[in-house]
Amino acid sequence: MSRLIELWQTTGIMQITLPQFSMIIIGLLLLYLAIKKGFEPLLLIPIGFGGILSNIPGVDIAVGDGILHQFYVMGLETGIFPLLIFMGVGAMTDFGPLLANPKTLLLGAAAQFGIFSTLLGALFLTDIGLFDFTVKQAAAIGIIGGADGPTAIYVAGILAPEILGAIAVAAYSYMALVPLIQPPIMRALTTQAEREISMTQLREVSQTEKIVFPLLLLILVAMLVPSAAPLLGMFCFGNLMKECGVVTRLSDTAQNALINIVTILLGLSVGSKLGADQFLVSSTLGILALGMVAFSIGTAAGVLMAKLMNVFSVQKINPLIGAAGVSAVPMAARVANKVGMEANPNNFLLMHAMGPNVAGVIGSAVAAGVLLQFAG
Amino acid sequence: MSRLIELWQTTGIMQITLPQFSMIIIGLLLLYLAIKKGFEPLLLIPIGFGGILSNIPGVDIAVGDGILHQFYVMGLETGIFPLLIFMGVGAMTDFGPLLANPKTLLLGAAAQFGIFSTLLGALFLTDIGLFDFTVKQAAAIGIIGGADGPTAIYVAGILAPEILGAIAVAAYSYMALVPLIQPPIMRALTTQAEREISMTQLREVSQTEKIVFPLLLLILVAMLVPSAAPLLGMFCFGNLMKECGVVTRLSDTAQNALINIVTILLGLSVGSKLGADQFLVSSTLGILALGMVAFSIGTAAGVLMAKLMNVFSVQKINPLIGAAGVSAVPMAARVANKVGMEANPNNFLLMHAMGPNVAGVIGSAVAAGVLLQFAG
Amino acid sequence: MSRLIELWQTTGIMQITLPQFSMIIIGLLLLYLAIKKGFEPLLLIPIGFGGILSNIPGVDIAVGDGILHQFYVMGLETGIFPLLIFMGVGAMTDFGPLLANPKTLLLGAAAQFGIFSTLLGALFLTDIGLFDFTVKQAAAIGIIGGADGPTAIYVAGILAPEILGAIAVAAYSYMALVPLIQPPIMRALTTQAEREISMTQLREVSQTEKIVFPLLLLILVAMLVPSAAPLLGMFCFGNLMKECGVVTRLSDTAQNALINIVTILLGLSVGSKLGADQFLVSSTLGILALGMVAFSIGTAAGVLMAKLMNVFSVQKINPLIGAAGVSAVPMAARVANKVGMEANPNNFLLMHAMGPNVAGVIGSAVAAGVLLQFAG
Amino acid sequence: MDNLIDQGIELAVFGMGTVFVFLALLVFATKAMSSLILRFEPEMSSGSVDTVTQNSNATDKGRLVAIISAAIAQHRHNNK
Amino acid sequence: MDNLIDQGIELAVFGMGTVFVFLALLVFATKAMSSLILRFEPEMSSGSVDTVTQNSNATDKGRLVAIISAAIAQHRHNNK
Amino acid sequence: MDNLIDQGIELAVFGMGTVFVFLALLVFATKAMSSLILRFEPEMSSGSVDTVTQNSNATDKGRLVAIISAAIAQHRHNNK
Ligand code: NA
Ligand code: NA
Ligand code: NA
Repeated sequence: MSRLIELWQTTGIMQITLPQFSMIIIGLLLLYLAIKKGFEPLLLIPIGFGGILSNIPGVDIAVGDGILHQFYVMGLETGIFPLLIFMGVGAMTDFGPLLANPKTLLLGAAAQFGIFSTLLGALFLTDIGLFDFTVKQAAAIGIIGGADGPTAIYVAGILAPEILGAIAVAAYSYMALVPLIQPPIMRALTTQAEREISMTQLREVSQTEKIVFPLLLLILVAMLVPSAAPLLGMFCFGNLMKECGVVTRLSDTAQNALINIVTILLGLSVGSKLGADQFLVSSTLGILALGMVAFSIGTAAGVLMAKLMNVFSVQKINPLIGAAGVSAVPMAARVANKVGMEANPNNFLLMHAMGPNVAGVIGSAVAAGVLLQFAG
Repeated sequence: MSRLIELWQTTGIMQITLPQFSMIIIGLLLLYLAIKKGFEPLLLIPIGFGGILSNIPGVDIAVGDGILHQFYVMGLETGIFPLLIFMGVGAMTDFGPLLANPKTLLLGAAAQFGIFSTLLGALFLTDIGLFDFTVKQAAAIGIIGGADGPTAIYVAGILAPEILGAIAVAAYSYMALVPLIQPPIMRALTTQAEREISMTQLREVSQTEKIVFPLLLLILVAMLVPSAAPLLGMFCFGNLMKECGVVTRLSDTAQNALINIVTILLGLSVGSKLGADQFLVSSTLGILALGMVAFSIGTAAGVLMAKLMNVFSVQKINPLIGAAGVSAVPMAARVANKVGMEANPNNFLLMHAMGPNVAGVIGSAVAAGVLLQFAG
Repeated sequence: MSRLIELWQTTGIMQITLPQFSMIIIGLLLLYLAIKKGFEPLLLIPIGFGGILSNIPGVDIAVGDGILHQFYVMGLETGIFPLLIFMGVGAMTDFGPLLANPKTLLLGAAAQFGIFSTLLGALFLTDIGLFDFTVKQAAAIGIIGGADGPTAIYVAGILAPEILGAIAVAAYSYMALVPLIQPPIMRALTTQAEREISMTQLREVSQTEKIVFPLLLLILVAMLVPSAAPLLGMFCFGNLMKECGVVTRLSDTAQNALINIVTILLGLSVGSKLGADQFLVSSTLGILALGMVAFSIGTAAGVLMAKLMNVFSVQKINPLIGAAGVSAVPMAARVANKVGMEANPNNFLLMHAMGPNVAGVIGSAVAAGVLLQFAG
Repeated sequence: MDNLIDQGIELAVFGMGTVFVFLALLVFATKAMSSLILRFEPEMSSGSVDTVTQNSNATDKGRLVAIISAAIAQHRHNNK
Repeated sequence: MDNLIDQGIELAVFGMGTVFVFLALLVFATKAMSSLILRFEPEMSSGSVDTVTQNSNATDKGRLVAIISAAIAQHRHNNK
Repeated sequence: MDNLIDQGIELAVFGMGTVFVFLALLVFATKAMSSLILRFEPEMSSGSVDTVTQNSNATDKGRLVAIISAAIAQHRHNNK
């Protein structure tokens, strides 16, 4: 009988704490959003499920010898998982629209203003005593504004692993919410006439340009921002494998089997940081709020930059595509297209928005390099 | 000349021991059974080949810095390989037949009686002095009766890695022998009339039920048997990826590239435990004998449980499908179907037997959790 | 302002050294040769790109916690990457032509003379004071003559990791240059009449022979040269998976997803050894020169062996196929075919040359085993 | 040694008990879940296949379409 | 604490500056590259697709052909 | 230093010898194996392809059939 009581005490019912229970509910909510609402399911399903596993009491899953903790040590502490995903993303990226209209790179620069203003915001909230973020944490929070999952996870894994869970959840949730967050800002900052601007069709880009571009980008990174070289190096490597056309085998694998395997393991590893004691702290609320601010400011900065460029340029660009500079590939580009078509049903902005969209990936990786160099 | 003698002494001929030679023959036999007789080739080819490699004298393959030992340390000591395979199996499992007829879950419970009676048997043989098994070893031997490879390897890797090789060989061999082991027991315990019972067609199950079921199972595991959560968690995660329909990429990879890679590495790792000094011990014979007992008792318990359920239930079930409760997916379900058609050629039991078949996977994972909790 | 100077000093422009700059140019050259000239792109693109990454100043990529160094530690220090690639190559190899004409195995033996004469050459250059190679380094350099990438990388990784970069670059470059290196040697050593020898069509080989051969080879390796068992064991395992026909899933994965993933990681790992301080040393020039010698002597030895065999044998073989004994699968076999067709346009040597071609893989793996045993 | 057998019996009883209790509870939970879902989504089962198809990832579609296109092209080529 | 804000402002100014300078330089570098390439390879863009196809790896081709052959065989079988 | 050369010569002689002995033995072993197999299974070579096909894994078949079905469906759709 005493053994029966002992048995009963090993059950989860007897051991679970309220915070763990709440986190399981949050995990289920993430799964619901991913499955029923289409919120970045490729990441949020592994993250949400991993989050549930991490809050099961009485068994080591996200700590000690637990499998999720092993995945975390193997791939997030080392940076291997986000870098391999970035390689795969590189192998899926088409720089064609960017090469056809290189000045849209500046839109991808402007949108990174969301990163740095959020960093400042986090430090301001600390200054007024509302939260207690270090510079490293503030930098990791700012990178949410890069709207780029692997970059955010890579930076947070190095600078502030203790808030990695909240940062990843914020980054992927807001990427999924881009169609809700961006349009009001875009409409508020543009006139009907601006939204109606139609852009000339992009020129075709040669294969040689596409092959040389990742190498050019790599050399420029090596010369100017070496601290961004791990991220952008793997990205350019993936892109070169795709564009060179002679290693189809490797490019296919980087885009499929390899990125899928790593996505599963990365998602579960991130989930291992959703333990109640780490996630259910007041700073998580601050991170979620600041992440939203970061997306909004990035969107606004992209749009305003496009308007500024139109002041100096003869060939006008539709300022809506500036919003795509935050990255959130390809969602933000689709949003730009959709808002553009509301203003002028014949205005196809999608390909034009893909330029700033991938420029935003480069921009936030450069920003990540600077943060790793000076806040790290 | 003295160097020539030295060279000659580095050859395998000069160094091989009789036990090593015997193990190489056993490895070749496993390969023969796998290739020519179709004995679980996906596992027994890597295991058998790994077993041969492990018994080559004069070179470190399964020990020290040898590659098979590295695979073993990487994937079996950590539990990563069996858990990833379990995730892939989850992504291949269809809970539809089980959801259409949930009470067949009880058949999957009954068949686990094979596990616990074998555990007792191993301790009894120790008590009478025939063998010398610890409680941990007895538990690991019992789990052979779960008829589920990754579960057996996971449990043995934690509780009794020194007998992992024998346990894995027994588990996969008897799974392959299910068409020989089960039918006599099934016929002995049922009447012709019982074997002729035909069952009504299963209702169709909605996608929502299939999505919610792995989550329901996970929550129940978390609340009642948290020690089974690593196994069943990964299993449910794989199943959720498959059923949710929004991460086809990940589900495909979990079912193909990932599970295949891990199967190769796991098989070779298990083979690394077939070194002559570990495998050619008397306890191996005990393990093989007890494994056979475990399968037989599990089969009998499943059939008898079905008969017991028919006493209390109006809607009769064919007791043959109880035998499928041992797992050995999908072999045991096919055997139930085949024996059923012998009795009544129009009696299609396959889909009905799939319910207890996957229930047996859940049942033995729960049993594994209890053993890890109390014998670990 | 002082911070601006500090920022400027973190740029690559300020930190790069001339050797690093040169290595980046060499990396770009390797990429150019791989992409535009078709030089073994599957390996030289990852190696060349990895080489560029390794010479970016001011950031740890190929050292410390850098990702390429982690890949190196994970896969090259352990030998796991080359062995997994060898398994995949085994799963792609067809021993049919060899089984139809087993005496061509001797051509694969003769061509390994390139390995051992180069070893001697390296020690001679040390003896006369031109270079300073140890026996281990000489052995690793010799293995370039095996014309087999994974074997060379595996041996160099164990015996002389400090020159692994140069060895890998030499091995893959000369494999790509086989169509330029071999034909003059082949023509110089054969008469027109010899080159015109046409060979009878090969008999069909049964599936059973193809299944038994890898096991026979494994047993012979185990008995005679156990130190070659890790290499040839993994190779035979891959081949058995392919030929047995019952594990198509595993064989497909070994030939595709798995070998592609490992190729990417292995290439980047090798690239991590192209750091300027390791690569831009005088011994690299010696290694490149000796590697060329190794290929040439191996080619000559193969051709001469074929001529010798014709002295004793009634059924003449075309001595051109002896050149395929160096391996460089399947390039050397194609070269033999091409040179043969120049002499006699109706003379199809391709399938006949595949026998010595794969024999060369076995031969250099055996040679590797001897070197690891006695120089290791 | 009897201690060993005692330990084994205890393990067997608790283990088998846990397995049965767990799966019996799962029977009830599953039945409850199914009846809840079928009450609120009676039409679900028929539409399920379409949902999956529509949700299938864009990249997967791209790959499939590429294979299919190649298959068709090859097919036409062969049938010329 | 003001120190924290100062540090943040410095980081923000340098960071945003670096991002802008980098991407502005990339604009120029990209334009220069494109004009160089288009000068020396004016016909490239049209031929690019073929190049890729020709270069596609033999093994990949083999696999594709196998799938296609199977598809066609199955197709014929089904249409009998 | 001559010691180095001596070591090298020894390594070369033993190495090359081992390679030759090994592959020569493999020639004999292979011939013996083939003649044994061909004596006991003279009809094997013709049937080999079928065996492989039959043995191909059920899951692989399932995947292939899925791809094929999709290809055919798409094909019909396109030909409408
Ligand atoms: Na971005
Ligand atoms: Na079971
Ligand atoms: Na060779």
